[in-house]
Amino acid sequence: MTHHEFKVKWGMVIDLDKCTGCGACMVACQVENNVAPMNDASNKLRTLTWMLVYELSNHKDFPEHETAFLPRPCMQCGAPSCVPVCPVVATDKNEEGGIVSQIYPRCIGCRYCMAACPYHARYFNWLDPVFPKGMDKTLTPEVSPRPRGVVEKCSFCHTRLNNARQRARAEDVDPLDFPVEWYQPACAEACPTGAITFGDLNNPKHEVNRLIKSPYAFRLLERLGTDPQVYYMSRRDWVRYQGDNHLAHEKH
Amino acid sequence: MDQKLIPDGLTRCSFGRYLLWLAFIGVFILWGAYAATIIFMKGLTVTGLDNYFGFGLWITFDLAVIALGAGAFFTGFLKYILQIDQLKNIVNLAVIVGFICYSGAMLVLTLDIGQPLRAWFGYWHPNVHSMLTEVIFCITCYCMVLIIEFIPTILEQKQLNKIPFLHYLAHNMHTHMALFAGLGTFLSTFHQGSLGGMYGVLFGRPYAFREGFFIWPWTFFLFILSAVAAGPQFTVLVATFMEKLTGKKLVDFRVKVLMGKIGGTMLCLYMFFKLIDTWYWAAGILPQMGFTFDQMFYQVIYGKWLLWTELIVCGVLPAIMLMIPSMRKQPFFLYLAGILTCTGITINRYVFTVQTIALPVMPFDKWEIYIPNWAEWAPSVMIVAYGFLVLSLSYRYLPVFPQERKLNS
Amino acid sequence: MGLDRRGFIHLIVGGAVGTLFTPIPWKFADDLSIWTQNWPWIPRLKHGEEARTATISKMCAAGCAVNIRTVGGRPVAAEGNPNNVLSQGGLCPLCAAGVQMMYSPSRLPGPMKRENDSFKQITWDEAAALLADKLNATVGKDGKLAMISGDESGTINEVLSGFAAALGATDYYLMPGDGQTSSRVWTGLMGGEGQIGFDLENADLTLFIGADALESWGPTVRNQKAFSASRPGGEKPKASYIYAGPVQTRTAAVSDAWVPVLPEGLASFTLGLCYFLVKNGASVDTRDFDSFKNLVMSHYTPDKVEKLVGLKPDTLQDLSRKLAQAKRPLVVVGSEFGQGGGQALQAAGAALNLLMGRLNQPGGMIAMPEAPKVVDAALDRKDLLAKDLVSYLMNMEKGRAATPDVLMVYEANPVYALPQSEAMAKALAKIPFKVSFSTYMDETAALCDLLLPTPHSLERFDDVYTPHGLGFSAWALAKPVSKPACDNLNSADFTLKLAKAMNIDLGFEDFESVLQAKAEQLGAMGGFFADEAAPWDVRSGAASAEAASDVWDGAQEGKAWCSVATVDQRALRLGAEVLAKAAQPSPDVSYPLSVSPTLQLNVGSQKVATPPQNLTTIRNTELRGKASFVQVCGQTAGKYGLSEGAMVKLTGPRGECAAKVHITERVMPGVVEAPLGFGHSAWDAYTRGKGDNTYKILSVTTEPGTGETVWTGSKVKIAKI
Amino acid sequence: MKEMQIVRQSGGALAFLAGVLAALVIGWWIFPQVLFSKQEQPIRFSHQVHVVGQDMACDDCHFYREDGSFAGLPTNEKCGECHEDVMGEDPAEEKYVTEYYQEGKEVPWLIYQYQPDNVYFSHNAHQQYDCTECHPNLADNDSPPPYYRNRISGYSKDTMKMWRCERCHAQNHVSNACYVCHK
Repeated sequence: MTHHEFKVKWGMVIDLDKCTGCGACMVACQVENNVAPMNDASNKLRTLTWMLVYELSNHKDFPEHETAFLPRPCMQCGAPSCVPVCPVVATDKNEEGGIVSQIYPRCIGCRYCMAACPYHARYFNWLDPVFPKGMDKTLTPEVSPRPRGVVEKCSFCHTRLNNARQRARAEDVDPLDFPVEWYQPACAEACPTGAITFGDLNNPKHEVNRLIKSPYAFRLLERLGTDPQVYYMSRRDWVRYQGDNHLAHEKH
Repeated sequence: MDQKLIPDGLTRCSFGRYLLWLAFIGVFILWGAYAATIIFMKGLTVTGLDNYFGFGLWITFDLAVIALGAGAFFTGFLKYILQIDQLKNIVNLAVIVGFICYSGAMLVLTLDIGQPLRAWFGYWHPNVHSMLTEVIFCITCYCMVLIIEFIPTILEQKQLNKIPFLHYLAHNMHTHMALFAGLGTFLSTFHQGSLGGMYGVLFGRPYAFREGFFIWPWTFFLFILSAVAAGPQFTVLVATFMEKLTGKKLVDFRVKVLMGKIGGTMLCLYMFFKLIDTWYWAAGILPQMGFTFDQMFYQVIYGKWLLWTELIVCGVLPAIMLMIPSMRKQPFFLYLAGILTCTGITINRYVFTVQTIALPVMPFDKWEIYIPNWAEWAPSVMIVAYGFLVLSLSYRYLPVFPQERKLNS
Repeated sequence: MGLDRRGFIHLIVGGAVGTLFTPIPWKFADDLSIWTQNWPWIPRLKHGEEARTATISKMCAAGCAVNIRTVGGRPVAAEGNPNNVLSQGGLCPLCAAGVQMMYSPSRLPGPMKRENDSFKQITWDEAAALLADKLNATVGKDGKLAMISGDESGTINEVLSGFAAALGATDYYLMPGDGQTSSRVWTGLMGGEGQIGFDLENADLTLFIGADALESWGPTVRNQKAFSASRPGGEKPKASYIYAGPVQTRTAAVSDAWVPVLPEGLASFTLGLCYFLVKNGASVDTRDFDSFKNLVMSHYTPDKVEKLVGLKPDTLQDLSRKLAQAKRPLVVVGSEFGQGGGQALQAAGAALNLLMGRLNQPGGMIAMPEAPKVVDAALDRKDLLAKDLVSYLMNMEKGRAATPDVLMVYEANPVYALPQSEAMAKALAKIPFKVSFSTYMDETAALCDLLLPTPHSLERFDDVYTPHGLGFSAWALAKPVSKPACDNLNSADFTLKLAKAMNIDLGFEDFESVLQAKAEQLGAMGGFFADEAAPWDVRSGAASAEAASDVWDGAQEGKAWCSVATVDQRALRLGAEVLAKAAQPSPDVSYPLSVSPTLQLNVGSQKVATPPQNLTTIRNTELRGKASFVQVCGQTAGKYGLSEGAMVKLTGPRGECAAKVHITERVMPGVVEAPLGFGHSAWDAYTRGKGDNTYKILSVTTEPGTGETVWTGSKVKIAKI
Repeated sequence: MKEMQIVRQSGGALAFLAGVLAALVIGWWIFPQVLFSKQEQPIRFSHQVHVVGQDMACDDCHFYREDGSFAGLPTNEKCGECHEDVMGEDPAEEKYVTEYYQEGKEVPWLIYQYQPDNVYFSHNAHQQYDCTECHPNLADNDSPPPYYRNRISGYSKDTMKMWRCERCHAQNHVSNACYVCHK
């Protein structure tokens, strides 16, 4: 398990008490990242969703039942389980900002990274991308279309980061410390309830830096040691409790 | 028809019958080739693999045959390095079985990756931290070693051996075989270990994750031990199967017993560590990750029975059979122990591949079930058929079994 | 020295060895692997200058204010427009795929007319001539021409209804929605004035009764933004939310509490809350307050409410206490799926707000001025909202009303999205000549004789005026972001041209000038642009804003014009006599279960089917393969012997549909949650034939006292198939 | 007998060598020619006429946009500023105006340095370098050089391969992280 530390750590804080599970983030993500639509997307074992909203239940009967929604992008782990296993360095965590890269032309499609990732954040292209006639005109210039046979995942809309750096250069601003509005992933931008806050976890000027210190903040599967850069927040004990696995005697 | 090609002093079935047999094998090969073509054209969407089960039947199959093919390096090691001379009577077969297993596995691997045309990236852009890189390099190198080990047997074919150059080449290769056996042992040990390591390093997967020694998780060593336990026994089983099929005695039973003894010893060693490992996993690693032992199992398909079968029925039991000389010397127990051991190893490779990724790690996730479809079965069957083909050809035209003439006269 | 066999072999071997020392194998391997990144059948990216154009996306009913990102002039993605107060930078899941829907496979290529069972493409001139011909035959004969509009908030209704009026037709209907019910109750039953809205932003306790406000009810994204602003991350919430309804909807999931109430009991529940207030001395200065007081004190006591809706008196009292303790409580009532709720519920909700003294207060229920009108011939907004399409069609179906000769349908899908939809479709099918202005081949277009596709919402001029539920008056402009991808013509422009050709003067040459006139009128009303100050802050006095001088210019930049003006009431009633008859649910033993339809925007709206990009957002407990799911709780499942995934048939008095069962404790016992938006028969391969249409099992009843058509709380029975 | 053998052996060696030689010739001389297809630009665009003749500056057409992105080749919008109608005698100009500009079609220029979609390249991050360090200098060119397209990979012959990017980044101590240049 190799830990990677960077001066800048792009991260998210997702407030689960605000997420209504509407799905706008998933749609915005697909549009931004040129994910081709699928004719039948009801077989969730074959769909491709960089951002996926899980539905959580407190497993109590009516009327004590409660529901929560949990959007799951790539966790951009500080100690990613996927990176060391890739045989061809098609994925790496080697850039300032800590975003785990995934390079499609390098990927040979062995899917070892998918086996390694406990968050199911990685997806395999079972099919070539096919857009309905004319819809390929709406491809954004941000992400190259992926052929079948390679793995892909959420990149925190990395090209937006590159564009922000470019803008910083053009405007003579430090490319490591530009205004946070310059770089927001599509999901965070679209979220109608503002459940997703995005920024540099290490930068005190950014909201996320404050939010991750909240007693209600937690991360998924922390005890595995993956050290994710995505945080969640909930005031509901049961929601936080479901963020990790616990033994019976560890119950709060 | 092909009498000129058959080694002197050996009798083989009629050419017509042989062709019929080959045609029978050919059907399976064609079926697999058809599936492979479809897979190359349309991609892996035609398989039963999915987002949860990136690894499935093929990886299980690869791991199993590679473990079973371990007879090649281990017998070679015993024969050429430790100089156990008796094993010369089975080492040829061990090499051929190894060759089949490894080349077959590599064939399946090219199907299994999403971008076969990029397969060579594994060599050109290797990630030194990845166990899979280690596997890729070692498997390829060892496959080459196996080819080198196989070549002398081929060159000893009656007609080829008449060519002086080839004759001397074969002879010279034989004399240097110890070198290759050593090299093979080193490579094979490493990648058997790396295959285990591939799972042990998955720290996000409680079913597979193991701590370990230096850079290697315990599974690294367990896979080596289990392979050397199963490999020799599988070679014995193959030899016996060929005997049943051909109605001839090919290998002296005493050699088989010796192989059984070796396999049994290794199995004991393996089971000793495996049981400790399982206990430590259940009592140490799992709680640390927030899991209980019970949570590792689900319904029948991923039930505990798999674990108990692997450990007790296919582990402890055959180990006992093989370690008691009187039992080992009875063909029934020797072969039964062999079958059980091989089954156990296969179960082990299966659960490490499939159960590992079927297990939900996020508390709100759920178990998923994997069923391989025809497109995965066909190439796997093709590899088995390919093994039969290579064995059939070798048996008919090459001097594989030094004892055959003597045993059948 | 000849080349013998051996020599030849040497040559080949030499060649093979030599080849290894040439670039051939290596370059080949390399280029082949590069080829795999550029497979010719993979689409290529197109680059160009990036720009953003502000407009309104009208995929959802309320409309999202968006910035459309263009690359080299091509629209590629929709983003929220933070400068527009309507959705404040947020985006609903439907509008998020808005740009992609420009290239939906179901999009109509151009004007078409029916020839037997298929459509033939014709020119716009031919289409206009054909339609003019049919319309001329109806001139002056009321009842011969009917129009249905699926746009509740657009000025286009003025053009279309003005045109209809000029032809002598009065049958102009909107697709049903809570806005209409609310208007009928407020301006009719209760004798109020203006349009009712809710100042969510200033409320500190909001009780949603029925209204799935954070998912699909009202101006959803604005509701979500108000919710979001009251819940600053990591800090103490500034406002609390309670949801009362039969299903733990997405709104309920994020609310502080969910109070389960049967759909047919929502009005009784609301009156049950009124009971506590009245008991504690609350009153409203209306003539019929005393009879209202008598009504709630005698018929809506906690134990009676318990009998009616199955809610514990304690829960009700606790809730009323919370309302009483809040500084700025607000009650928002509505149907769970935004339509078909009765007048009783709306009246009870208004009464509750009035009892709490929340009318025209910051964080309260706001009576806003009526929308101004620019096309003189058009229907007044109040009159427009008063007309009931469902009862019109039911009368037509039963032969109680004449069938018109011509029907024109604008951006609506009445064949699919009306209760007891099969019967409604039959009624519509009886009309001899039907015209659709839809952009897409929806179920209604498929039934029509003439298709006159209007451009996609991002390709045309359009507008939104104060969608129902908004707490302030607002107007925003939609303008074309790109040329239409197909041969389409704005229905308003087409109508104005057609009117001119038929010598009808509606006062305008094109739609853009209608909108410009609208902007001028609004400018005269005062009001301001919300980028100056948020309207809710202006209402609460926390900020002030200067009146907008040039509304048209600002609107073109994507800003919303706003006003916080309120209307004083003169002769308000509580409608006690009517409520006394209306609010009681009547149990029906042959159909034991209540349907609670859910409208989730990711699945689609009343007028738009699921965009291809949205399919991944649908859970596999909502749709799997060809089957959609209904949701019941374990108790209901146990009672009817249903297991997870079992295929069932839901039968209502006027229709049936099939679905699989998903067992979830999100649904109260005795209720079946059924999704809307599935079971399309037209559209495209992404939606066609997926699941079943819940509208089929919604049955219309007439509310006692008010005569309102109601289809919330529709009853069904359930059986395994 | 022995002579025969020598002849045979040398014949063997000769044939072997001949094979090697043939392979080398094919591999190093013929193969590279076959591998690339030669294509001409759709319009014979003369930089000379524009730069020398009309005294235009490079960044009149190849300019940076406000957001720091580089416009690359000019589009009809830019070219049409002058070439709304045919201005000169040159048939190439006439072809452009009539076949492209007036038809509303963009010219499908062949880009010598074409990079695939998976590459993110920011010109403004490389502003300190002269354009000609990577691009051919066409400023004085009257007719554009032919374009060679790799028949297998589809790349231009002049497309810069990744190792060159990496080398330069390494030499200048700039990050070679994957996402710096890939998307």
